[in-house]
Amino acid sequence: MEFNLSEDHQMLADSLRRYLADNYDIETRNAAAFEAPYHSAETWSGLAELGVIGAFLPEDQGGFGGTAEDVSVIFEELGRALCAEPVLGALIGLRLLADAGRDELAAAVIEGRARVALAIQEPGIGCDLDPLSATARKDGDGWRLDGRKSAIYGGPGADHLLIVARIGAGGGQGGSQDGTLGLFLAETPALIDAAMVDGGGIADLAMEDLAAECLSEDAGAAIEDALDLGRIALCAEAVGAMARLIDMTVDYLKQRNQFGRPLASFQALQHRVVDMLVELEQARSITIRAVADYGSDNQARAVSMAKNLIGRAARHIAEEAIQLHGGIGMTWEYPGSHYAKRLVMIDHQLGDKNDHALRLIKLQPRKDAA
Amino acid sequence: MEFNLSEDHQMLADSLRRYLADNYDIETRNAAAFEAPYHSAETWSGLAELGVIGAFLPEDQGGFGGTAEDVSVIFEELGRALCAEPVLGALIGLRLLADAGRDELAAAVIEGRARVALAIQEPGIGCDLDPLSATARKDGDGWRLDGRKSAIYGGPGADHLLIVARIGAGGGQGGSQDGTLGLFLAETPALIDAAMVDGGGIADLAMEDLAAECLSEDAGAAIEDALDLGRIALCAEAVGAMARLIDMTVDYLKQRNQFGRPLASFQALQHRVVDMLVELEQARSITIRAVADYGSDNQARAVSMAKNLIGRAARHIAEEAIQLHGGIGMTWEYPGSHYAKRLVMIDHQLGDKNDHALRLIKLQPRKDAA
Amino acid sequence: MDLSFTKEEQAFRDEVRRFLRDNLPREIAAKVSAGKELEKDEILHWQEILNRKGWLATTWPAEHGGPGWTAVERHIFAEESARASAPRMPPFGLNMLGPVLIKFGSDDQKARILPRILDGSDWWCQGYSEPGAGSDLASLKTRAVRDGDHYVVNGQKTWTTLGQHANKIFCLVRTATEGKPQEGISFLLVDLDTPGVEMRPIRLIDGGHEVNEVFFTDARVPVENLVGKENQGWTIAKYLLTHERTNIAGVGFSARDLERYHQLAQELSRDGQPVADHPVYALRAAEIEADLEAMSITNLRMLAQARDGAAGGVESSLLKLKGTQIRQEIQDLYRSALGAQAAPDAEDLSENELTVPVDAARAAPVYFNNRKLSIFGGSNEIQRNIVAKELFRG
Amino acid sequence: MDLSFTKEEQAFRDEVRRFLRDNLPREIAAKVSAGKELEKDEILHWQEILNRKGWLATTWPAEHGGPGWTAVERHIFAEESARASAPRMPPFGLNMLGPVLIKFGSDDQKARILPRILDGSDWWCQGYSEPGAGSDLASLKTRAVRDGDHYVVNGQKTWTTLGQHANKIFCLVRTATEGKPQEGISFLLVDLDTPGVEMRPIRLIDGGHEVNEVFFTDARVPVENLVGKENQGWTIAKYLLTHERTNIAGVGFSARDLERYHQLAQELSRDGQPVADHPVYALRAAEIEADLEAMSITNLRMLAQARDGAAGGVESSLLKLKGTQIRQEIQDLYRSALGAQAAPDAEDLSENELTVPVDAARAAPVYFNNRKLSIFGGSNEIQRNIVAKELFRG
Repeated sequence: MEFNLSEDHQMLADSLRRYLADNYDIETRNAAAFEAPYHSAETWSGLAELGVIGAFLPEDQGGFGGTAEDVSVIFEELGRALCAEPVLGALIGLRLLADAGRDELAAAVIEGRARVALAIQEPGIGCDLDPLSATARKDGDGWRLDGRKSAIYGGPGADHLLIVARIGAGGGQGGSQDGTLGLFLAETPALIDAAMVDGGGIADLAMEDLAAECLSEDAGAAIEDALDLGRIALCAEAVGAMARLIDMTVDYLKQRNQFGRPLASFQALQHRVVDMLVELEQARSITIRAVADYGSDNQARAVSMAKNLIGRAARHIAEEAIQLHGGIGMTWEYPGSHYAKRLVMIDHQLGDKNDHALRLIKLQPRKDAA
Repeated sequence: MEFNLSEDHQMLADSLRRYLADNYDIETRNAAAFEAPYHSAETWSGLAELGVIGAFLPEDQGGFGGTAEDVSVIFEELGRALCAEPVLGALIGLRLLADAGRDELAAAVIEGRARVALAIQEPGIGCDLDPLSATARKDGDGWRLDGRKSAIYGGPGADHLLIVARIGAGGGQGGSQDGTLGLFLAETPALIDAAMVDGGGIADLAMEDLAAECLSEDAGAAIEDALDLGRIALCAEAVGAMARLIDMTVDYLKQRNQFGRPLASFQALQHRVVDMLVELEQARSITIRAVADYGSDNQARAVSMAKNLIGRAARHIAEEAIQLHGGIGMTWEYPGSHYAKRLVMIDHQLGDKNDHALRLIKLQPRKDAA
Repeated sequence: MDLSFTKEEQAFRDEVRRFLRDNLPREIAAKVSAGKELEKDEILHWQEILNRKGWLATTWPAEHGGPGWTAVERHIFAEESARASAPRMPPFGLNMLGPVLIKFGSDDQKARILPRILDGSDWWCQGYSEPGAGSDLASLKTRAVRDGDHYVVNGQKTWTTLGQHANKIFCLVRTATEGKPQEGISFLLVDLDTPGVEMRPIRLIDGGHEVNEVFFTDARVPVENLVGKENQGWTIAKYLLTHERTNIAGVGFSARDLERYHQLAQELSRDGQPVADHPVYALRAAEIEADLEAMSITNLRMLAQARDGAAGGVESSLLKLKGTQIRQEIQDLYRSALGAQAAPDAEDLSENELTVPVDAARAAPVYFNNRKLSIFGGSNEIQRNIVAKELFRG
Repeated sequence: MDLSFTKEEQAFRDEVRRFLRDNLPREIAAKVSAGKELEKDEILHWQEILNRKGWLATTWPAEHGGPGWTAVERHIFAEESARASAPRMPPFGLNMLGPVLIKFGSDDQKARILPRILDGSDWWCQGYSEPGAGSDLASLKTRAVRDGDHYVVNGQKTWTTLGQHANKIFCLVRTATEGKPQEGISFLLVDLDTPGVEMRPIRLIDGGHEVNEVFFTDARVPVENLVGKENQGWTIAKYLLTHERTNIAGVGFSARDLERYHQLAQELSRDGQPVADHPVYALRAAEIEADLEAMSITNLRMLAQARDGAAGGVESSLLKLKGTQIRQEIQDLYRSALGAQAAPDAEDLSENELTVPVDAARAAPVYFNNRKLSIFGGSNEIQRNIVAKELFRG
């Protein structure tokens, strides 16, 4: 039983933290996060050089890491610095690319020479993939795709798009779907780009006869796996952001006076901060559980527990932080407001707390682990 | 728009409050509430003499009231005094008795000469009556009943039992049931008596070939009506008990010192009491809505809203009151603990907050009332 | 006990509805419904329509150009306006300065200022809060020093809502430093084009510009712009705070928002079923609906108390506390219902690029913007303090 | 990062399980599982079994008869014991007085008292709290005045858990009234059969008798019953409070209770479907399960910190805060699941009159009894104060 980071992970965390502290203050962040292409090419190269992208793949796939712990160590630091770069999209895309044996393209992504994103979600999808309805059909040697994709994280400016579409399906959203989930690769077609409310790029894609290459005709399990790793990344990111936001709140309460005494001396406020701290510790713990169980029989259960708990905790901490800051917490200029926004909006990615509660209910209870 | 009590209702409330203050302190209450027959014959006569039972019926049925407001005025006072007498059972039973035209027996109940209770619930029933499975079949001139009844409020010591059983059903709990709900009357057979955890009498009944007289072969609507009125009674009772418990909590915090200053001066505790007060005002308001809508198209919706909101508010107030009192709130000797128990357990009667939330979801949204 | 409105009140409600149906410009209602900021012209347009009808200054007595409504009529008007997505009229001139002048102002001030509020010649904004003071008015630092027939004002105000549209500001300023901190405060009217007055925008969490900072550097303000007596400002501020405020619970807004939620929940699907049928959402919506129904009765109860002259500051604190919680809960529910579709910033997308109803596209920014409800205008912590003070008195 | 237990620790867990399976009397486990109070004999019976195995005084070093376990082993033992519904051993002699004597006691006290704790000759109870003092130890009033080679004790203690079974009590008493209030406190051992000592039962909210009041009237206590030095009691009390307390989060109990809930939810129906399939219950159970899973990791993290010598008082406050909340939530869920069937007092019914599983029949009293978790042993408000003090330090 060991909860301290290994020396290697500690070094990774330290160097990433240092890099972001030196090169990525909130003004840099906001300048990049809200204007097309919704990220900074410079920061992106910096992260790639640090080995952040490569850490998402194991050595036999050309990376230098690849465990869920590598992912969580990195994302906790990204969260602490409120990094809005398209790392989530790269993580999920890269894993699927590597699984499909596209080593050369994967290497380019790792080195920051190319960016990849995943088009999987469709409007109205939480975390259940059964209702996905975009379709793929053979066309000579290649394939043609039809349907609407949305929530393509890191889509704006991505060089390559991985697209999930159903092969051999009757089509039509709503019921249970036939066929398999195929994974396709395309040079990025014209996307509908937007900033996310909390910064960073997102895109939609309307596909009509879109030509694409098929990487796998039955990628359902690989996709679930990559998404679960993405969920772990989001949880770790939330933990980093929550920790930082609580620190900011404590600092603010200490330094700000009202009615002639520091806000920090008001017991009602103190107790609320303590409850935020309790939620943070719980969030950290459940993320540890999800990291530990990634790749095990308990993966889906642990990941959904984490995503559910963190969805609740992140909203609670974000709302309390704004409230305890008072007016200043409502301003764009104060960094805390952007942390709060990120923490609320993180629940909108890869299935929210309710989606994951329902997934939990459907899963079998865990066999006694001890 | 008028929220003050009418003069008549104010007099009724005052006289009942005075009677209970003079004759029903917490020792008297607890001595009666936890030992068979789980109520006090003397208090019961006193309440009947005051006209409390008669107020549940309109004049044309031999009473002197009969509106939902009569019921709520009385139950709020009963709640304030934590009255554990079997008034709820009498209310529901009496309404059904009167609906069935049993004026003579109804008169005896009003005058306190007889007590009646209703056997309707069965183990595993929330507030949906469809799964009721006790059955009735004709046997010569009379009827025979079979099945298990539970949660007969005020059952212990009741002289007459109204029993609900299904006529013409296939039987078997679980699916949707055929047939109608019949209402039957019997001299009270042997019951399985118990105190309720929070005081007062409750009983179960195992029926095997139980002979009974049929009052109505299709009483479904009348039963729902009587139950909704019972729910309003419980809501009003909760409002009275909450108001009293909050008063007790405020008094305690004012008078008790810790770390050299009154507990009432601790801001964290103050804010929690304010939140209790907010819940009380909300509970009072939703009860007013349910009272006003009793008998209208919106009855079921308003009653379920009230029962749901009050289930949540009552638990919150009860738990906070215990917590804010500290150790003393945990003792049997302190009256507040019994108020807290009643407030928590009230949600277990006539459908709890979850049952009523589901009922609300099934009901059509309300037409614009304005 | 009687929940119903009188026949006259019901007829009044019908009249208000008809008026709104016939006169509220559709484009304006659509923007309000989608949570978009209105242009100044749009607000003034609606103001003019209301003023022409005589329904603008709802709290003013008839002699000053108000409609002479009862508290109940004001409530009905506010509720219907919210439900119809009419713009909320900025309260600074109409509901704050107006009543203050009517009670504390000189005849000259009343004659000079009130008509210009009504006809839109002046747009007033509020200079109460200061950086580092928040809800603690007693600690305010902006100084006004008498110099001949002027005050010389130095200091800074903040959270000045819609100040960018205003040409005038009413301020609390410190005119004495001796004695209790509350006793040295005065209520002063300032032209925003006075030299030495500068307004700067504050961008809020959702990116919108609705509040501002105002800086005063040796700004010279004529003494006739003092309202009431010198050092009487605390009394005026308290009058404003405890003055019966229509619609403080925002029940009308919450009702409209919840209606919009129900509509959205029918239109949106999640994992192949309508969000409306999703048990988690259905349960939460049902409970919020019960809370709101209770709130609307609580609101009427307090309104009846106000009508009967029995309402105090505690009631409006309770209304604000729970009213803002419910409104924020609804907006959380609304945002949540959109799932992944809440993420894109609608400003970057055209209508035909949206995958959600136009009205819903700004759900997340609206949710963030409305975190202000429990902070501005006396935070919910301050409201709890006010209630606790009364509750634990003696 | 590594969540797994070592091979040795896993082997130890297996050994504990085997031991519990083979040695825990079934009737005793059944009573514990149903939330019933145990008789003194039953507790002593289990104590004897544990003592024979050498597993009784889990926190004592081997030289005094403890098993010499690591923090992790103690955790495993506590978790398995809770899961198996083994009685929770009263901590007063074993986990409180024992460690105090080992650290502060004289050799004579150790030799005389420790063995009698192990073999059950003495049952100790605790005299800390006083009426009107609650968690505020500095204000305690029970006086011990030196008179020759005795202290004369006067005052009153309360919330003395299981005092009815005890023959001895350890008390905090005031031995000096000058200086800071904390500085005049001493730690004193008292025979309960000393003339002038009287114990009276306190009945708790659920009707049960587990705590007591103790009255001291001119009770003469030999000076050799003083532990440590006179006026050193505050140091000892703090040692006890911050001393690593195994299982303060009660994760094992919560896990057992949640398992029982899931079983019950399968067996019970509500409106024609199993409670387990009822969306409201299923959702809440799932979220509580996530909370508990997180808590169990939080517990292990703090345990690893303790193992590595880095844990402080804040950690145990956090564990107690959230641990008790989760446990109380589970008991609320359990009680709620019974619907109307939670109402009858099971004491009045025989087993064949019950319509719910025997284990569930006392759900409501158990829920009420466990409101104590967030009050006794330092209320959750006190725990929040402790954490806040650390958090807002400097």
